[in-house]
Amino acid sequence: MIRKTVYGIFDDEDVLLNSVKEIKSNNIDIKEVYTPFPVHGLDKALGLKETRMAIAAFVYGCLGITFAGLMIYNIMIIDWPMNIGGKPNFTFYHNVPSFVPVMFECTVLFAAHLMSITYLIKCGLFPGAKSENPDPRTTDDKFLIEFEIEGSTKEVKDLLSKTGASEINEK
Amino acid sequence: MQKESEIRDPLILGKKSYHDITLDVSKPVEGKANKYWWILFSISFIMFIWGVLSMAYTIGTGIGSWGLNKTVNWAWDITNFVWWIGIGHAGTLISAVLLLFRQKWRMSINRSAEAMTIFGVAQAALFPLIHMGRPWLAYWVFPIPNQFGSLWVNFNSPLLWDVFAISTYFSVSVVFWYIGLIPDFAMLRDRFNEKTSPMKKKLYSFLSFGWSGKAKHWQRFEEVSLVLAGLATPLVFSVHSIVSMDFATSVIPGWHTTIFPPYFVLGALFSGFAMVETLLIIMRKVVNLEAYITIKHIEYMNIIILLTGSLVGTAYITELFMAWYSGVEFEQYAFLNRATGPYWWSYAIMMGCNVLTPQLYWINAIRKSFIATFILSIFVNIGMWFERFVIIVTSLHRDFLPSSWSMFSPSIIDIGIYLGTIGFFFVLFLLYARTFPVIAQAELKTIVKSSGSEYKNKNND
Amino acid sequence: MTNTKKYWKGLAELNNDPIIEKLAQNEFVDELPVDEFLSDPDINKSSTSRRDFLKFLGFSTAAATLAACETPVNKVIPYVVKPEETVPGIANYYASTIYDGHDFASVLVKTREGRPIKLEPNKTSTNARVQASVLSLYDSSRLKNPMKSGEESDWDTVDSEILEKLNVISSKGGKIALLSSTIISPSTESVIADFSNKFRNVTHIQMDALSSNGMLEANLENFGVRALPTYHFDKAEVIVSFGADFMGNWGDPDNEKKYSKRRNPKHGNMSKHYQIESTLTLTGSNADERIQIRPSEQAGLLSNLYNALNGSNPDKRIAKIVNSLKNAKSSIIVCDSNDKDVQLLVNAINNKLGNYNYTVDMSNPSYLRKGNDESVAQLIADMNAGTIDAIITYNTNPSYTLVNADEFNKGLSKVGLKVSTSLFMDETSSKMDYICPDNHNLESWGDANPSNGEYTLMQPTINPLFNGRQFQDSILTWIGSSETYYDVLKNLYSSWEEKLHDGYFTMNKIEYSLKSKFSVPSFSIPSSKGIEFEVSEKISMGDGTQSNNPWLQELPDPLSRASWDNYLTMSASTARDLGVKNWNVSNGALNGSLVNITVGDKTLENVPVMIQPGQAIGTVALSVGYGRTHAGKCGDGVGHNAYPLLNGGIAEITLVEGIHEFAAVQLHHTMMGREIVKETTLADFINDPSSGNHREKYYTHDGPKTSDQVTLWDDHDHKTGHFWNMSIDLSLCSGCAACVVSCHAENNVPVVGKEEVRKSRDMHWLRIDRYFSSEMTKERSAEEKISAIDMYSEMEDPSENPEVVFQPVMCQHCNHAPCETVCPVAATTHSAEGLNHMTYNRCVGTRYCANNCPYKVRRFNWFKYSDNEKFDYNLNDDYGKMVLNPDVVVRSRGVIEKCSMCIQKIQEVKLNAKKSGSKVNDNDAQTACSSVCSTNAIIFGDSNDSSHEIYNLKNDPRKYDLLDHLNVAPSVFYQTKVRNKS
Amino acid sequence: MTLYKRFFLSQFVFVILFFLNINLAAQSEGEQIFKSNCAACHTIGGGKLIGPDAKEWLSSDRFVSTDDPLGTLVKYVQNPADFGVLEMPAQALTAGEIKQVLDYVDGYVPEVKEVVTSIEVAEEESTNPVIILLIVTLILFLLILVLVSVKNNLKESLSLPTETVFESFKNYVTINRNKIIIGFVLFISLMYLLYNLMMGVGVVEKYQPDQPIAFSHELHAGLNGVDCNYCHSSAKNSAHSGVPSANVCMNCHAVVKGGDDKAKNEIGKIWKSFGLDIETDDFDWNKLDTYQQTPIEWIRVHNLPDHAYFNHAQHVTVGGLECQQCHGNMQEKTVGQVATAEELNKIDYNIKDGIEFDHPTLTMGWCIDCHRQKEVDMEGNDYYTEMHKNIKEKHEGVENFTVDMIGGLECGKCHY
Repeated sequence: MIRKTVYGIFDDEDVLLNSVKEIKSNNIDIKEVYTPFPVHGLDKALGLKETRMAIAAFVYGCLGITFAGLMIYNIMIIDWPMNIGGKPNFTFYHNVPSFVPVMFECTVLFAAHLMSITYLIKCGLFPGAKSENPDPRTTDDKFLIEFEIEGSTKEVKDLLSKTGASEINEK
Repeated sequence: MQKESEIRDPLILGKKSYHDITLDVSKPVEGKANKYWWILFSISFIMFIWGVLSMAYTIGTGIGSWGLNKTVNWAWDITNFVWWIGIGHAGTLISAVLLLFRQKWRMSINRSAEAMTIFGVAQAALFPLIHMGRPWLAYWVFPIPNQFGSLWVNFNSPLLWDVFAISTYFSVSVVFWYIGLIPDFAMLRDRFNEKTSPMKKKLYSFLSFGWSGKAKHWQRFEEVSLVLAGLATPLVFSVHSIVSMDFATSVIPGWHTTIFPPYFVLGALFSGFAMVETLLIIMRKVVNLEAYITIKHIEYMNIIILLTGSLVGTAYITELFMAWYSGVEFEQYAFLNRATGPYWWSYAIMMGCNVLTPQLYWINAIRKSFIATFILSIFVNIGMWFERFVIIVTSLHRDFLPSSWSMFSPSIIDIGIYLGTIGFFFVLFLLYARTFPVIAQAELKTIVKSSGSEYKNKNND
Repeated sequence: MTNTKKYWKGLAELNNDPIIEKLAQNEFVDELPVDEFLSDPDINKSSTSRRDFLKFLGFSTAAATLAACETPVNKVIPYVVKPEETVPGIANYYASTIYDGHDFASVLVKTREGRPIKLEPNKTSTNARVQASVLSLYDSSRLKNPMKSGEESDWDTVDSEILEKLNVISSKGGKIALLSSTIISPSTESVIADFSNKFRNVTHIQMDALSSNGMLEANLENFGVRALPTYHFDKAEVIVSFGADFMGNWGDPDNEKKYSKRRNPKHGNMSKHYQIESTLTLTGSNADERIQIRPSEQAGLLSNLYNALNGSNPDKRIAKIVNSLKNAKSSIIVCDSNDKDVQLLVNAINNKLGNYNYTVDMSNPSYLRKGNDESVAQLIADMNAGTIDAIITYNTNPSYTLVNADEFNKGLSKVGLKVSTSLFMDETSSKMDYICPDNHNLESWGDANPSNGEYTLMQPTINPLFNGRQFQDSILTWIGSSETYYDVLKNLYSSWEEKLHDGYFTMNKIEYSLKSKFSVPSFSIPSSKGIEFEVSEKISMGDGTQSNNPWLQELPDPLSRASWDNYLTMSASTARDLGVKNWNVSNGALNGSLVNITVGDKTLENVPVMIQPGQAIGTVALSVGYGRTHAGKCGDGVGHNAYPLLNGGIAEITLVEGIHEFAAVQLHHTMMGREIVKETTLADFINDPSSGNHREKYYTHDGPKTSDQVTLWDDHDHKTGHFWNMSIDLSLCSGCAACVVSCHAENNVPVVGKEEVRKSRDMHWLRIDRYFSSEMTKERSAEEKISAIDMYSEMEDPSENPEVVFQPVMCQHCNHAPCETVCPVAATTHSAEGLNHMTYNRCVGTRYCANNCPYKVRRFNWFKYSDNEKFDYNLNDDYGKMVLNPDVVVRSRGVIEKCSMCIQKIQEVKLNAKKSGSKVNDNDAQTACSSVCSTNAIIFGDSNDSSHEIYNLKNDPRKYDLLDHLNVAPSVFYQTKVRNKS
Repeated sequence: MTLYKRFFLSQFVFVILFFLNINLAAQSEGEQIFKSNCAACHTIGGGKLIGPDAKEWLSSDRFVSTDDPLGTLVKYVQNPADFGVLEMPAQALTAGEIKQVLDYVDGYVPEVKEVVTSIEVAEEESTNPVIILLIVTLILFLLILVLVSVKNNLKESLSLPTETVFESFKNYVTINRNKIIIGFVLFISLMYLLYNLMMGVGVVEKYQPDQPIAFSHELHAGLNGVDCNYCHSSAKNSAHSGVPSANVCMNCHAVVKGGDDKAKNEIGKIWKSFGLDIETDDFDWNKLDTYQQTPIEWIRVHNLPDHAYFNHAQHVTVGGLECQQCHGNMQEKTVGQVATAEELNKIDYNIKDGIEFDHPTLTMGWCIDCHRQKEVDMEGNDYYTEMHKNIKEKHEGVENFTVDMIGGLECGKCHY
């Protein structure tokens, strides 16, 4: 069976949102929705799972603070302890106030960078990657719903025009 | 759909559809530069070249080409460093803190403010490098394994904290900025035709990382933005706190002050917003963004300046009070000397520009005037530069032992480097204004309906 | 001295070494272009780095290494035949003598690989100029060859021509004058006597740049001996000095040492010192009470004093002195006057007070000044009359130092044969037909008899750098002697090697049968009007002999703290009357007005004025030793020549247009009411030894505590091994600055020049802060309800007759060092031995440490100071570099440097102890500053060693830490200054 | 030198080695003096070397028949010229020291010990690991080419479109979604290479410049058993180990002029530095001053940066290190060479002291490696007595103290 791709293009995010809800209630699978800006409520309407970026960031942050702590411990206490200004440089515990700033910065550094990298990888974004939006106008002012349908596309097309799509294409 | 109170003034003026916004944002990139741009760019570029030559001379001959001496070992270098770092604060604050507080007015200005942050921090980062006696060994401040057995850095040193703070702040700011830029680059990419402008198409394809605006991506995008904002907010505060610790953890009277961290952060916001105003008032003219950068935006920022200015003034007075209250003669003399010593004029400029002039914003007409705001923002920038000068030079030039008291006077190289960084900053900013989407259009589009004047009027009908 | 130091024993080696070794007596040289060297007699012309034994750290090598990724090829050139006593890497010490006609010192010369690099005191103490003289050895403007009519020549030509002329003169009975400095060398006297015998009509005239003729003549009249007395300042209860700067430039080099013996309050018998003078001198600044007078009043006041001691009413200014003298068991009166009658009066007073044979010793006189003004005047007259046929000058520069140099020069042109033996093309040599350059002290043999029965020997520690010849050998050549001067010298003394080893000995003490016939000339105090002028002498420059020595030029004057200059000193009120100003410009540097000054018929134009607290009102002074025209690249054109005004008198001063830029290292002169130098009086001290040593207390939950008891952390262990501490006794420190030069020499401290010093970028690791008292005090402001702003602004002005304190400040080696904590790359860290280590090669140059140093002792290399045309001093000179200490690295640009407590010396002492398997001896460990401190103000040692003096000093009630409220726990501490005043 | 020749030589000198065995046990003073002053020319009962066999010589009539044999010997040793012996240089030894030597020679019993009869001769092919890597890469690349051509052949037989290696590679990358991972791996390897490159900067291991004289340590220190300190005499007292001055060489080479032309040529260079010709001139110690002296310009092998202060005496005399611990088995090499850390790790002394170097020779890390591992012998040196007591209290239960525990890691110990 040949799969067909149907695009429904909308001019307004509110119309799109209604349309998505309508389509969903008709148990039609939406392959993807392309929008020029984040449309609030769209993820819920599409039934997308909550993203776990924040959790990842937390884990990365923990990694960062651990890394910084171990690094400083190794450098200042284990590897080459020195008497610097009479500070208690031979125990980590006594000298820890000096180490707080770097540990904090490392936490942020790790969390921010690793999370962003995770985000880019998860979204398949990298320099030179090909864009996948079927219509260039989706980054301007058009909202697009993409379907991949086996068999008849009529039902979908009808539904789209009923819910206010300004343009319906099939490929 | 979001609703907004009717009495709020619109943040987008004129009849702007989504497409209009796209057009407005992409216009500077697609079109030719106007003559204002070229004039500003030429001036900036000349200053930049002067700065580059001055820096090359410094590295070639030695720090002795500056006006420093055995008593005042830091002067314009660190003044400029702290000043630029301060300027680099408003950007991330506008993006991060205002994002957390869901302030919609940030959206027109946050891109440029962040750009300003990055360019400002880049200028700031130059100074720790070139102020070193042996800048070619600057990599020694990083804990890199080496053949010295391994010899490491000193984590007790505030300068090392600076290294970590500045590099974290700079890189996180860049990431934050770039994550936001990706959808806008995608918009530009899709506006260019592969046939007619292949280079631009390629460039923006590359820069946009293949962004296509999928629902899941947008969902992640929003969360990542939010988390980054959450991370950047304490980062902003920590960075300037750490910079202030360069002074606060020392023993020099006038430096050794516990209120420095909040005082510096406030000062940074103060100067950062002033610089944002300076830039945006220029930019809205140069790249025609009058509709997006409205008097409302300016007024909001003026209110913040008024607030932070008053707080900074309070800090100044607290310092004086603490000096007197401490009963330590060195401390008392340090502050007496600031106000009445040979550098009284710099103290007066600082007080005048930072404490008195912002109070004019109580006046409605001034608060809502582009011209007045522009002038006052320059005043604040000058005042904040002098604040750092006062802290650094007047504390150092007369410290504990009168036998070592001395003074500082800048050399032509000092001046060259300072103006050079200003030139460099504007060169970067002007190039940015011509090649980057200067407004976070994707985000802005989300508020067109709630805050655009056209829609507001429509609702009123 | 330690047992490990080797004294020179053999003879032949040094004398006979081929030239290659003397110049290249260093094992590790980069490149030694031997052929070029041997074939080219003018070694100065080759610009290679043949003596570049320098240890350089820094960019150039590193960059080359990085670029090529391979090691640059270094060569190592051993001796062909290694002199037995030289071991590469180990210093030898030789006992010798420094005498340049003005300064005398018995020294130990430290040599490394055959190069003298440092002088240490041996029998006598060494002052700043003696310390610096080792650099004068390597002065590249020294004459490299004998000269004939201004052209380089060779010895054969010069000798034969001179001899021919001398023989002609001698045969027709012509008159030959030999003009020299004071000769204290018995062997030289005998050589000169031989010369006189050979050429018959020879007159030998001795002259001193700053003459003591009046005193010598007075002593001749009173005692029948033309010599100076030896003063025992250590025995005197009351010391009254009329202008004599006996601790600085006047008299015996050991005066200061003796004086200090009775200035330590601990022993209770502290002497009382009055100074009556018009120009502030080093001695005056150390006095318990200083009285300002006009120079013309000196004689009258002495008369008045004499009369008062006999019961008449004293002048109210000296009433106190008369009282003290009457009550004192012993005293000394000294006076700097060069007037015979005044000195007769001084002698009479000393006699009256019974000081002879006790504190003032004429039976063991000092021979350091023998100059005779009359014979010099006679010589000039004869020269002008055309009756002198030949003149030979030795160790003197009359065309510069004579008050009537014009007349001398005029006379000189009428002399047939003019021979100079100067090392330099100086003012006199440049007018001579022939110059037969002498050798430097450190290249010469010699002896000295500084005082009755005391002898010292001088031996060469390096073969002559240039084609010079000792004066004595020149004379011996001309008289055709078969002996060398070395033979003459050696024959003079028995057990030669032993004496040479020690460097000093006692023999041939003359029993003088002194007559004592005193006369009492009388003077009245004139009521003169107008501004009086007198010349002064700076610690750094002395009589100007070494004015081409960059160390001395850069050495700040202890009193004015200005370097590279002389200037008219003037009190603030006199300056106000004349409309003369001193002011600071935007970078803090000091500027001053210019004046024209006329004294008698001599005028000096455009002389800068420095407002000097302590200069008596209505008087001005200008120091000699500057304004050289033929000194060399460092000394030429610095300052103005004051010698023409030597006789002083009423001065005509007019303000002229123009600004002078001073190079002062201290721009602020008072303590601003801070407890920096803690002071007390003797009476208070006897009551409570800790008086004046007030310590700041902090209020804690445990009650008030001193700063060192309030600490967050346990201290690091400093009990194991050594704990190096230094004590500086402010009662004993006279501010003589010998330590500063010594530090310069030991630690390869660069000279940076006037422009940089003016920018407050002097590199001295050790500085001597000088503070004047101010009329405004905190107490006064509290009493008179003066506001803090006014109080502080008035405190900035010193009194017109201030009390002066000196405070040597070097790195305090804080055990809680603020500098260490802030270095991002850990370039400065602390050792278990209590030293603050500065690792130059780790430094990236953020200068944060220098900012955070409360004592401001860290110095930054703003530029590359070595091998840099812009800093054309000894580090940019092939010869000048030879003085560098190879144990201390030459710092590259962009790094911080500071006092290391002479860690190279500490390490050496420790190593020697380890090698011999013994503990470090008490006094072996010395720093460059402590070893030359003649008053023992600076004591260095291991405070973990309870037998060492430093251990007691650390627990002394006078001990205090500078800025102790900071609790930086310095390893250097001070002892309060005690003044003997009520 | 051919393998055969070497082997032959080693057999030939076996006898000498036999008597000159170097044992690690404590040496008597007489033995020490003998080894550093005499052994270069004299054997004990081992026959003539440069000079006569000491044992035979001492029992010769020259001394035995005199009234005061010891006194004569002392005079003889201190100034052989007085006895008309010009070959032997005067020795700066005291009478007591000479007596000790005599005692040693008298009581000398040749210690029979396992002597390695053959000196290791095989010149190891020193192959650079980088070259090996390159070769492996090349082979793998060839393998890829072969496989691709096989694949293309197969495809052709199926008449499917073929692709070149690069197309294959490109397709692989594009098809495979793991571009980022590949990039990451590449990045990591690049960083690793960069890291290695940076770590190699300033490393001078195996530096062995050509010297003006083809001096062989192997011959002098190895075969002839000349004590290191004989030539590098200041190592015990001074910061520098010192390159011997030419007069030290002449102590032997005034007499030993080399067996073959090559040796003669090299030794002739020493003569030349006195302005003499080895073939025609005579060397006279009394005329030293008259010779036209030209120093020999050696190339410095161990170049420590100037900012690092190193003192030989501290390490040799106080620390009791053997030369080999830092310089490797110089007695097996020709001209001076910087030993590698691996080589040093195989030195017995280092194994005994528990020293293992992780950093390349002459880097700071190398110094530090040793300072962290070498124990300080505090016993018997009065300098340490007090410190030892205190430090034992400070570190309870610790018996042996390494250099770093007494401040051996402090910056100012080496940098000032």
